[in-house]
Amino acid sequence: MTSGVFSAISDRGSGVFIAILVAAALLIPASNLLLPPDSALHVPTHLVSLLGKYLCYAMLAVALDLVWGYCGILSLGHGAFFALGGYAMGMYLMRQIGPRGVYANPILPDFMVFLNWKELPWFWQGFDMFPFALLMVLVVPSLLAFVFGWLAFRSRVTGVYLSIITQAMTYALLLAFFRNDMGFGGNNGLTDFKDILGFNLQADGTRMTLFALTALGLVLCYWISRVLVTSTFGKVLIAIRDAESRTRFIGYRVEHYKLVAFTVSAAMAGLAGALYVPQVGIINPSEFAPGNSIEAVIWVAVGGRGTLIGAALGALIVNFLKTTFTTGALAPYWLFMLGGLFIATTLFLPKGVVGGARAFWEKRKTTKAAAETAPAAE
Amino acid sequence: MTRFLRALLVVGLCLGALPGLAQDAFETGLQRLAQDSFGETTTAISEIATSGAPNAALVIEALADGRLFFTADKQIYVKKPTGEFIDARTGAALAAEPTGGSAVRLNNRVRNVVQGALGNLGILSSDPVKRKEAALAVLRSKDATALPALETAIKQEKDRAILRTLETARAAIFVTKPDASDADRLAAIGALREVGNQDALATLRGLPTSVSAPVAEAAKAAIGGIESRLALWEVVQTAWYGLSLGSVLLLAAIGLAITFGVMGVINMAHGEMVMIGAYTTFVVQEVIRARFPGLFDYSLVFALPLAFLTAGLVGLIIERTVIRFLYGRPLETLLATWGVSLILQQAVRTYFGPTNQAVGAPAFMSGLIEVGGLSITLGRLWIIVFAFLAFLALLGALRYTSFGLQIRAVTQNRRMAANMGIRTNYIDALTFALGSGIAGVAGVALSQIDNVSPNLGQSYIIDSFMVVVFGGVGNLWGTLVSALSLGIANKILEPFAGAVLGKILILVGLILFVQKKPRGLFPQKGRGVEA
Amino acid sequence: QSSDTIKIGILHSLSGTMAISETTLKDAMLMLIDEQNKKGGVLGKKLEAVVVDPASNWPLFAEKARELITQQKVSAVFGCWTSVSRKSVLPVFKELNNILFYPVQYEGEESEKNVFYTGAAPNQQAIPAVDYLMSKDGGDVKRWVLAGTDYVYPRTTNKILEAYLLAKGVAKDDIMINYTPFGHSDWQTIVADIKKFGSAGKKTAVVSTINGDANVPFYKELANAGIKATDIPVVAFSVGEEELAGVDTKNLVGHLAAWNYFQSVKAPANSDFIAKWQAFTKNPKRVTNDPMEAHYIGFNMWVKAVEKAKSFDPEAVIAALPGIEAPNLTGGVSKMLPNHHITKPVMIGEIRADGQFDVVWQTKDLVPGDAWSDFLDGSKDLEADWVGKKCGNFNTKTNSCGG
Amino acid sequence: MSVTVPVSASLLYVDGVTVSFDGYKALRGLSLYLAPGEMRAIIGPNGAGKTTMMDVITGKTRPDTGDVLFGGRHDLTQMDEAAIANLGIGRKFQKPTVFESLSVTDNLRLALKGARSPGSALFGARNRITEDDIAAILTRIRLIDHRHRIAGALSHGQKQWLEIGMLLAQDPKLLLVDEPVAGMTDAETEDTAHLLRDISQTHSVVVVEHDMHFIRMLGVTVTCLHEGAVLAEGTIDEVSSNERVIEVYLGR
Amino acid sequence: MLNVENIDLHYGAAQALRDVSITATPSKITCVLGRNGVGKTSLLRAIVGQQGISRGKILWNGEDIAKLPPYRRARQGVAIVPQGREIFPLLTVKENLETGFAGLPRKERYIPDSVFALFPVLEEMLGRRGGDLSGGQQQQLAIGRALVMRPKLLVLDEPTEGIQPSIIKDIGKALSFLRETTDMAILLVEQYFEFARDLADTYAVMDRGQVVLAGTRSEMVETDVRRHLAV
Ligand SMILES: Nc1ncnc2c1ncn2[C@@H]1O[C@H](COP(=O)(O)OP(=O)(O)OP(=O)(O)O)[C@@H](O)[C@H]1O
Ligand SMILES: Nc1ncnc2c1ncn2[C@@H]1O[C@H](COP(=O)(O)OP(=O)(O)OP(=O)(O)O)[C@@H](O)[C@H]1O
Ligand SMILES: NC(N)=O
Ligand SMILES: [Mg+2]
Ligand SMILES: [Mg+2]
Repeated sequence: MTSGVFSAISDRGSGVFIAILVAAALLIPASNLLLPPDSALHVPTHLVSLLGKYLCYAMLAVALDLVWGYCGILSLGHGAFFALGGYAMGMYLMRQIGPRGVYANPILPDFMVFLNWKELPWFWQGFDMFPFALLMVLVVPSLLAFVFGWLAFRSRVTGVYLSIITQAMTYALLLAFFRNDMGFGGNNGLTDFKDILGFNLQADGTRMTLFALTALGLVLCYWISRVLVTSTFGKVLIAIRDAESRTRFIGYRVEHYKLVAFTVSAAMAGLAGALYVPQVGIINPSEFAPGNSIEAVIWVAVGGRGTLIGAALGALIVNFLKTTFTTGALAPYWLFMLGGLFIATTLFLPKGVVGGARAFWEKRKTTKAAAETAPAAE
Repeated sequence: MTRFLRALLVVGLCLGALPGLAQDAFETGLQRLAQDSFGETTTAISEIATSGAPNAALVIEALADGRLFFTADKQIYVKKPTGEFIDARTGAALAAEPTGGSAVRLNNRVRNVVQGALGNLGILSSDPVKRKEAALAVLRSKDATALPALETAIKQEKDRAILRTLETARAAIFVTKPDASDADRLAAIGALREVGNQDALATLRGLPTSVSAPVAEAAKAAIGGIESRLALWEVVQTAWYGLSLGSVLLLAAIGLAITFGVMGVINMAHGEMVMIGAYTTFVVQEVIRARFPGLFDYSLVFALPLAFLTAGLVGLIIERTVIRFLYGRPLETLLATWGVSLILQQAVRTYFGPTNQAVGAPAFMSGLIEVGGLSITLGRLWIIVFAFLAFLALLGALRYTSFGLQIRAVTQNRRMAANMGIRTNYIDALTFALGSGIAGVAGVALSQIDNVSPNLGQSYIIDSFMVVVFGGVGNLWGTLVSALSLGIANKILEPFAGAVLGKILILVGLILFVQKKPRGLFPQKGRGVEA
Repeated sequence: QSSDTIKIGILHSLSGTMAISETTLKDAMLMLIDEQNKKGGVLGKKLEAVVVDPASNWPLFAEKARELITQQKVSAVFGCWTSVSRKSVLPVFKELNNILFYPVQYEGEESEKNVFYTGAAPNQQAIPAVDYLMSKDGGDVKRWVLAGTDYVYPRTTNKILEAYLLAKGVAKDDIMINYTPFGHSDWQTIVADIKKFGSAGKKTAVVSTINGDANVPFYKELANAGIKATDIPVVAFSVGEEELAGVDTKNLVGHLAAWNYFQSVKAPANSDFIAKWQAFTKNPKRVTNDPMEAHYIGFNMWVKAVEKAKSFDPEAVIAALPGIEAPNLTGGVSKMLPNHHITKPVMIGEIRADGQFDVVWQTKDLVPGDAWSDFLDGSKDLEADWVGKKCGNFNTKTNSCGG
Repeated sequence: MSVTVPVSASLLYVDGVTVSFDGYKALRGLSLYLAPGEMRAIIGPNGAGKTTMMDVITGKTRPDTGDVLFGGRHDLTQMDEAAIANLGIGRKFQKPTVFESLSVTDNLRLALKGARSPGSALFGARNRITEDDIAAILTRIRLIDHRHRIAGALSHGQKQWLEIGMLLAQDPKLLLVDEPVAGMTDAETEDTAHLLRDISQTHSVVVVEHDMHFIRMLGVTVTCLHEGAVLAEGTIDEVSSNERVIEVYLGR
Repeated sequence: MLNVENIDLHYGAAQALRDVSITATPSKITCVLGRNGVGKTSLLRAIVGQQGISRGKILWNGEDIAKLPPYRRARQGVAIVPQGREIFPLLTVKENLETGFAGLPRKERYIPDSVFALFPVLEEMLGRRGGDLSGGQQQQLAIGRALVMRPKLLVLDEPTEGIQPSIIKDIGKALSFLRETTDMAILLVEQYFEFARDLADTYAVMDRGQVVLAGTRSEMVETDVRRHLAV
């Protein structure tokens, strides 16, 4: 068995996937910035921001697939980690506005001024520094995941019970962040950002950089996930998924494995959220909505649970269709199409797009092999 | 005209005296109504009410119902509930509706005065229903001019309940009347203390500040007494609210306890089944309104079976076309039923429109009864009763029928069940239809207290899952206990934490509770579960 | 895209939680555009509506706004309902320099170059409503319940109202503030609390900034608990004809709403509009409401501004809009102010048994919308003027323009 | 049976263990002492509590009363399943349970002795296990030709063997083997007996079976449980001629 | 009378049965022997309908039941005692037994006394959850459950697995008793050679998905059979 940091992505699927993403990270911004707008190869800015957004969702999907696809943890609250990462980034961007806010307060964000806050709450301290904010992007979601997971896995909360409490978690956070008193801008959230690290967020150059970073971020998340799942660690995760108590009886500390996977996954979701916010321009509590987390689960299912690439692909497909369907004459009927797609996927591609494709190839391979060799029955 | 004089007039009216003066006041009153000014209308009502004119009651009733009209040339006429028009002044029937008439408008201030006037006029009516209403109207308006009539009425009244209301009304008037004597006041305070409810408290608090010390003392004591009594009742009231909220949660969740709890389908379309039930109610009411208006009060009786059948049929179709391919792959049912839910929502939105639909409450479900210091709204009471009936019916069906046994056998081991001769297809379809049908029935009840809109289902789905899971998947009693305890916990927290924080606390509490009981309140036990 | 059509973006949710309110606005816009085309279009060009569905999803609003402007190349967008959706598209409109007409009453505290606010600012709805209730006609209210959904619009509105009431001499004890989550559906406790609060012997009223979905159960509970408008009137800022269509109004007669338009107002323009609307939707019972009127005004203002600028170029139209006047549906003429808000009449309506409103009070003149509330510390010195000062938040104390 | 055995002398010391489920007493003061290196056969009627006893030893079930000590000092009643497994107690379940979606090889890979922390599974030694390391076991359990198959696709008997293989891979100090030859042919049964005898040279073993031929082949002390307690103990001949054992277990 | 004629069975691409034929006659016990993984269970699955066949016929009293859904086969009198017991874990013992009523006419919906006579432990444990029983108790329950169906064809997949010796003897007696007193056809898959040999009227030995030996008990040569069972 080969294993290790590089061999994890040495298979053909990973190679193609990473190559496409790296190429996208380089070529798309280049074409946008260097080619004239009327060139056939020019990728317009709005398309790039759209793709950037999809890629963030794809990161979230990969993170979710890591815990759901390989470890059987159906998290219905992954949107919370995404949103927390987003808020951490949003707070940084908010602080960057400085005195350029409508009330021209050098310290306080606008919403605090107009709700009569006198000083910056303690939890906003430090977010004016990018490295700190970046750290928080990873630390806050993974800390929450760690504490939550530590409690839940130690108590052996599994299956739907775990799903429901993750949902309760994101729902509680939704309600909490809605409250203006929390100090995160209530339901309007954080918005009206100006720049990041001194670069104007609206400038094409910044957008392209963000896009490229997102594509590379997805590569990174994919890579990390692959390392996790192709090592024996991943086998243990699958063993846990199949027969949790059996895994304990051969000496594995199930809760530790789950905790590692869950925490890493939350950090990746947080990173996705952080990349999402500057590209979308707003972060608000609706990102905590349970429906969002369920949607993320659905991306994974559409693409193919337990395939990582499938999860990413699922996020891209579903969101691309959503974008397409919601414009024009069909706009009032797009839910029919999306709903139909979900049903069709489960019925005709039970393992999702990637799982289905794999099964197809395998079947072709084995029928060929079976045709050539003697009976399979021993 | 001073109040005293007006009071006198009422007495006169009762004695049938001073007819000439009365007709004058009536005339001026009517003229005022044509001015289309709230201030003038208010004055006019007093004038008309006290005029003693034979048409006075008719005119004021018409005004209250918005059936009194005036024209530009100051003709005032009444539209009778039967549809004919009569001249307000003479009472003569009109051949046709005068042209250019517009209704005399009301606002809340006018409505208050109208109410008082109607009370004064109706308090001596021979119809006990009218008398009761009038007595309540006087109690509300606390109009001192009604006092003489009130006294007369109290002397004559035979019906004990009405008498009580009349006496309370008199007490209320004495408490608020600026020039009442101390003796009257003290007696009144005593009477109100007896009554001891929120309204009595409000009346007592409205005591003028200028009263003498002993009266103020007595009032203070009475207020204190009522307050402590009400504080006690408040505990009961909170429990009642909790029970009521719990029964709503139970209703919403109970169908899911079948499709998810028993069958294991992560049924994201459950909420839409509830919605279908609610829309069935709406359609039934529309048909009844249009075709058989007399049956309106029975609309829910028709809606119940229809909602069960409609939602059940939709459930059946979903099961036959989608779910049946997914047994043994529970997680994928999430994806498929999510798709189903999107389609159903949008289908309803496309067909009925995106806005709320009005579903009315039948008479037996509207209103409020007071039991001690506890106010019970009838609508909620029925929902509680209904939730429990539905629960018991379902429990019985699952526990004590062979259908129930077959459902459980199929869901525990579908393959083996088939080998035992159980028609698994048939059972699956019926079970899903049953769960969906029950959800539809819940929709009928929920249409009484919530929006009937395409979003209805979405607002219950999360709560429903929480209830079922918190109770322990697959245990109906768990669903019951969990719904009620979530309802009551919510209502205990709400008063001091607020609705938002209360809900957050419930969610956090739930998360922590599951650490202690990782398989819900009533976990399924035994070797079979862990394997 | 043929050069003789001009595209107009319609950015209203057709699915999700907000579809309930916004779908109507999409239809209203389609009708207005249709009408305009029948009149020959604008500057000789036909208008073409581009409908998108942002699905009550705030980031999707931003995405769709960008798509409308860059891909569809629309000349203006009519859209949004919630403030957060507006906030999420703001950066897009600023970046791409296009126009958004926003038709819903909101909390104020904003004035952007690219946005034209045709709904009410708090001074055009909340304050007059409270004034009315304090008057003799309104019932001489002395005690106040400010009940709202827990989000920015109610929070801000209530903050403004609280400051206003205190300034009017109302005691702090006579104000009760209550917030509920979105979609709150169990109102038993709160209705009981209101009843209790109202039994202190002083006339009490409820000022409701409860949001859409939660209203129906709220009113159903009010009716169940037997609270009549004559006891404790409720004045709402988000309940119009459309919302009432979903409630049995028999028991709600006399409760109030404050708007700048009611369907029941008798004016020729209004009758005409209602007739067209019912014909357009092929539904003789279809109601109109305030945000529809706001779109009506906004759209006509845009047409006039285009004609004045002789161009569809957003920059030119933005410059042309302030000062443009357009008739509203209640007999007056509204004017676009330099702060990008408009003048509107304020009306108080009482609910009738048929689900319509009876206007019981209205301002004599049109009230100019105020972007920055005079009752909040942070904003009382701010002023918006896109004509002279070219600034949305000019501080009159420091004489400088904010960011 | 009232032999007093010094705690420290026994590898496994089960004393006075009682377990009840909803009032039903599955074990009633069961005592069992196993010397280091000993192999013990356990028989007893269906429902006597044999599997429950293994559940108690491996931490799956907490006893109501009684002591369970391992190696004279580890109190197994206070430890969880993983900790007990890591002490060196391995188990084959009565109903074969393998990781159905992993390959036969991977099932063995996970079972193989060694560090079990997430770190080791991620970057550590566990990733350097090669197929050759487990080939011997695969051959021994005759699944070498099936090594790439998904364990879920094995027949019932093949799964039994795989579980035995996993137990071998674990190389525990004490093996608890619950009905290893159920569903095996006579030849396989014989083979399994050989296998266990080999293992018992270096390991302690507790084996539960109903197959008396098999028990006889093992040739070790036999304990017969009945209604949650020890009914008889001794050589196979002693036990199988015990009247009570014949009455409740063997039949006439 | 059961006639399985030339069936093939596949799991995906892998073939588990090839050209298998076997018969089971009323009042006779037919025994199938074979090593692990040779396809015994697969054959039974095909008969009761748990697994579809890709070729051949399954004739039950002359009718081809190969396309019938499992519940129809059950209602025609085919009952199985599966390998691995497949007890309904959360139903009580009584309820487990009662699942056998599904295909019975109303008047036959009771549990025959013979079930309790054969397995007294079941009567003691009527109220317990099936899943809580010990392995051997579950095996007894599985047999009892099949008998409740009043089968005409009883298919047993290693029914002695995990059962204490005395009860194995009882099961043997019970099967002989059923053979003698009813016209039930019994198809028994067994590893336990002596048990099978003592019971079987006819037998078949399988290897690698095929029937390699078949015949009546008198024709059976132990060494031939044992050769196929050897490792
Ligand atoms: N979780 C449980 N709940 C209820 N009863 C249980 C539970 N676990 C075991 N039992 C009961 O305890 C008794 C002992 O069961 P156990 O499985 O230990 O028997 P066994 O000796 O292994 O039998 P077999 O030889 O049949 O496998 C049985 O009667 C069983 O029904
Ligand atoms: N669900 C399945 N998917 C794929 N292959 C399977 C499946 N079930 C069994 N097989 C394979 O089919 C062949 C026959 O299996 P079967 O279960 O019929 O054997 P058996 O003779 O009953 O063996 P045992 O004595 O171990 O029970 C085996 O090679 C097995 O690995
Ligand atoms: N602007 C509003 N009503 O959210
Ligand atoms: Mg056992
Ligand atoms: Mg088998």
